[in-house]
Amino acid sequence: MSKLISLEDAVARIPNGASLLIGGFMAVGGPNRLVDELIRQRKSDLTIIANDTARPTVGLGKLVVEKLVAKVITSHIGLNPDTQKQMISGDIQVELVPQGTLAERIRSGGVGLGGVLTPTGVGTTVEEGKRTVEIDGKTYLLELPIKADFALIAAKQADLYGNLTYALTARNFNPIMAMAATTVIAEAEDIVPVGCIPPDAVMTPSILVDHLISNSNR
Amino acid sequence: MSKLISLEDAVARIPNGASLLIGGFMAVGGPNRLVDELIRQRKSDLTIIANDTARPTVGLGKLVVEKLVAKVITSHIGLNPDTQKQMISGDIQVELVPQGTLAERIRSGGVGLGGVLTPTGVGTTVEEGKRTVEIDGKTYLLELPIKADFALIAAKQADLYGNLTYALTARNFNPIMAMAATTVIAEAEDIVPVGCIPPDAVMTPSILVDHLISNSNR
Amino acid sequence: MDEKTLIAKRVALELKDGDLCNLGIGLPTLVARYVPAGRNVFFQSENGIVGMSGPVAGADNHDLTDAGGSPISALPGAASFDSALSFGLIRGGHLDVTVLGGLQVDQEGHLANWMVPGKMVPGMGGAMDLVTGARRVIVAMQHSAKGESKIVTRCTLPLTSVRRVDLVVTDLAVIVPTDAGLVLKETAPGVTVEQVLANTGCELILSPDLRPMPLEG
Amino acid sequence: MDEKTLIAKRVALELKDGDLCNLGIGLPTLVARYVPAGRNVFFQSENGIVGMSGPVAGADNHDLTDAGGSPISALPGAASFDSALSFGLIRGGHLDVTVLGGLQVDQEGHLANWMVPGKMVPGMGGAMDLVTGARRVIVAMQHSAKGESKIVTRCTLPLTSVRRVDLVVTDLAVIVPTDAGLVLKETAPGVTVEQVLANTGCELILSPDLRPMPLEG
Repeated sequence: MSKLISLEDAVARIPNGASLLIGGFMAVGGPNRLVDELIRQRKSDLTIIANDTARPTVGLGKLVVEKLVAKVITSHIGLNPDTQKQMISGDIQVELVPQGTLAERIRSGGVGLGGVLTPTGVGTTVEEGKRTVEIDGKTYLLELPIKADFALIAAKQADLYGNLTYALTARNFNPIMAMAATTVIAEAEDIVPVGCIPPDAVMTPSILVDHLISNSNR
Repeated sequence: MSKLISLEDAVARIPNGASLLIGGFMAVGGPNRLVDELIRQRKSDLTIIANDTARPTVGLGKLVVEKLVAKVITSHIGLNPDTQKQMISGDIQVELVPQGTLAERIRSGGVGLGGVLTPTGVGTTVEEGKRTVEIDGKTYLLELPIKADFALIAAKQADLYGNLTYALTARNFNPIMAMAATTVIAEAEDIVPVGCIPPDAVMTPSILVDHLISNSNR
Repeated sequence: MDEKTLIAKRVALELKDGDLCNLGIGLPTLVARYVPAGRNVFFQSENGIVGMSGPVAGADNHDLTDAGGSPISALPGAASFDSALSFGLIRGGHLDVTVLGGLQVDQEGHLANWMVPGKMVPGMGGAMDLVTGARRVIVAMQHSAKGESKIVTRCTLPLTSVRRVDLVVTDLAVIVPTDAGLVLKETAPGVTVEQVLANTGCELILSPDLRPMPLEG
Repeated sequence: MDEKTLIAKRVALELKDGDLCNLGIGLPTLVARYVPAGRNVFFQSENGIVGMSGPVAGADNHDLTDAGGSPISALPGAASFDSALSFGLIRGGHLDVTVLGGLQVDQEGHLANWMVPGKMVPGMGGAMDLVTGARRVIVAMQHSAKGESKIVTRCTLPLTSVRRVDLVVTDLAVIVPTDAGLVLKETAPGVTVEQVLANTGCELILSPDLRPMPLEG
């Protein structure tokens, strides 16, 4: 029943062309070991769904610099000039999504909703190509769920079942992403025995996590 | 800046005819002191939104027995024969909502969505009178937000700002209800000084709570 | 062995190692007692916990109950959460199996289990989300009630979902709903095919590999 | 006092005791330094915390940063949460005030602050949700950039929201968008009404109670 797996084996399961939900906010709470291993194994043509593309030398920003990314769905690319450059040259397709909408779309995917109605983006360029729904005279955008092949999650602590906790602002997108992927791979700063995380402290229940990166030889 | 208020004063702010979100699941995690005070002050003609109507002698089930409730929006009334009796006699209007849909409707109200699309209830009596939306050939019900005048919340622990924690299955609807009301009143088993609840343990941030019931003379 | 135990034992064989499973109140609750040795099954209670276990005498806790409000306990590695996440697990396809009681199951595999108009209107609770969202839906019920079969051509009671259930386990038989109709897969100990057919309110297709119901894994 | 400090000080006067406030990156961040004494204002960082405060030297923590990834600290009573809840607070009307930078504000009170087509496409981040959901939206920006007024008849840059902002504070003036148009309420120290008008790209309505900009609460 152990979900422990080596970093190398975990990433080997990810094919080229896969879609990846990647936790973190400016790489804070981002799965940096998994990202580095993606680069080492030269996984390419990836679709990345993440809050932002970090900075060129940090976290998933490096995937962009290494030209491993074909498409990004994100709310912010302002601090990674490489993303902007590759977008303008046509090497990366970028879908910009308001941050709160991105969170709700990922959550929708994870909790089995067909979509949500949000007031955010009505009357702006974000509305283009989307259905609108009017309720009591107010207009909302119909925003559709996002799911991915894999979610790469960074936790503060994990138990051997895969229960996860996150610390402070490193939580961000990790818990909702852990619900929205076919396969969930988590890395954790600490791994503790089952029972060491109290039920009320668990932020991602173990049954959502498929693989937990071993901390051996770290 | 203290949010402490006496039980009596808190309930005195609730007018007859008010709509109340009431936390708890079969009264576990229910605001039992607030409910008892509603009865003592004979607040009537209430609209109650809650997971269930508990049992006749327990928690908010007593509000029904005392004939203080005009309408209930809930997922389950099976263990309170009084609710069923008053529904059949026409004394209480009952809107039955699937439990997961109830959770999402309340959450929508709290997080400012215009509604959500759910597959739950499609093709059943729950569909009656609702808009449906088709996405990629699959049909969803458009379920609308629920908000209320007041939310009555039961916490395990509160700090003096109003940060709240809940224990085990007593959490249930409390956190989402605390987002979906104009005025949020919380009671807590323990009240602790500010700083005693670590940021990661907070389940309802203080800024959502308007009044915290004093534990003096309890 | 009484009929409920029989049903619970048979259903328990369906649970696999690592499964997340939700048991409805009543008969389905019994299933937890008969999980085959060596299989680590996680039970969810929809009021907000994964890793629930039966109550421990002397350790009742007013913050820890099942969906009926009765005391339970929790195993090491349990996790608690709010109702939005609990039903997110259910609706989002993260729940491997749900076991629910039934009032009627029909030839299309539709389940009715939440109301009898004019008589009993408890409300659907979590049943509609469970049947809509679980990867696998198992109905655990008596084959007949008050002399009438609960397996019928078309449900006369309001449906719980238009999703076809995956397995029906009764005191007489195990039945699998398919595109072609209801397939009789197993007969209970001491029960003949003729007895099953006589007690069923619609046509049953006999499985080519029809067998006696196993009760041990 | 430089222009940014002036703007930040004036905006800070708008914050009330108990407010929940979100400050955009850049100039708006400065506002936190000038909250009038005696007012307990809670600052949210949309990456997941309420109760943020400025960094403490020697106590940087890689799990605690602002939305730009820079170290911050937290006050007693802070609460952390995920992005869904963070934007639930914003979109759900629980945020009392947001202070954002601007590229353009027009006569209808519309804000454009997230892209310059073909030149700068950082993405909207949380700005669209903030302007749509906050109870009060304050724009804090220079009155002009590169010799051109940022206050215009109609935004030529893509809008952040069609919601009208509530207050615009610049180095020259305080302006309130209304149904009738933009109302000039205050002029900065040493700045004349004529100077404001000359530096504004659209008509301004002079408030009957036009006054000098206060900088202390």
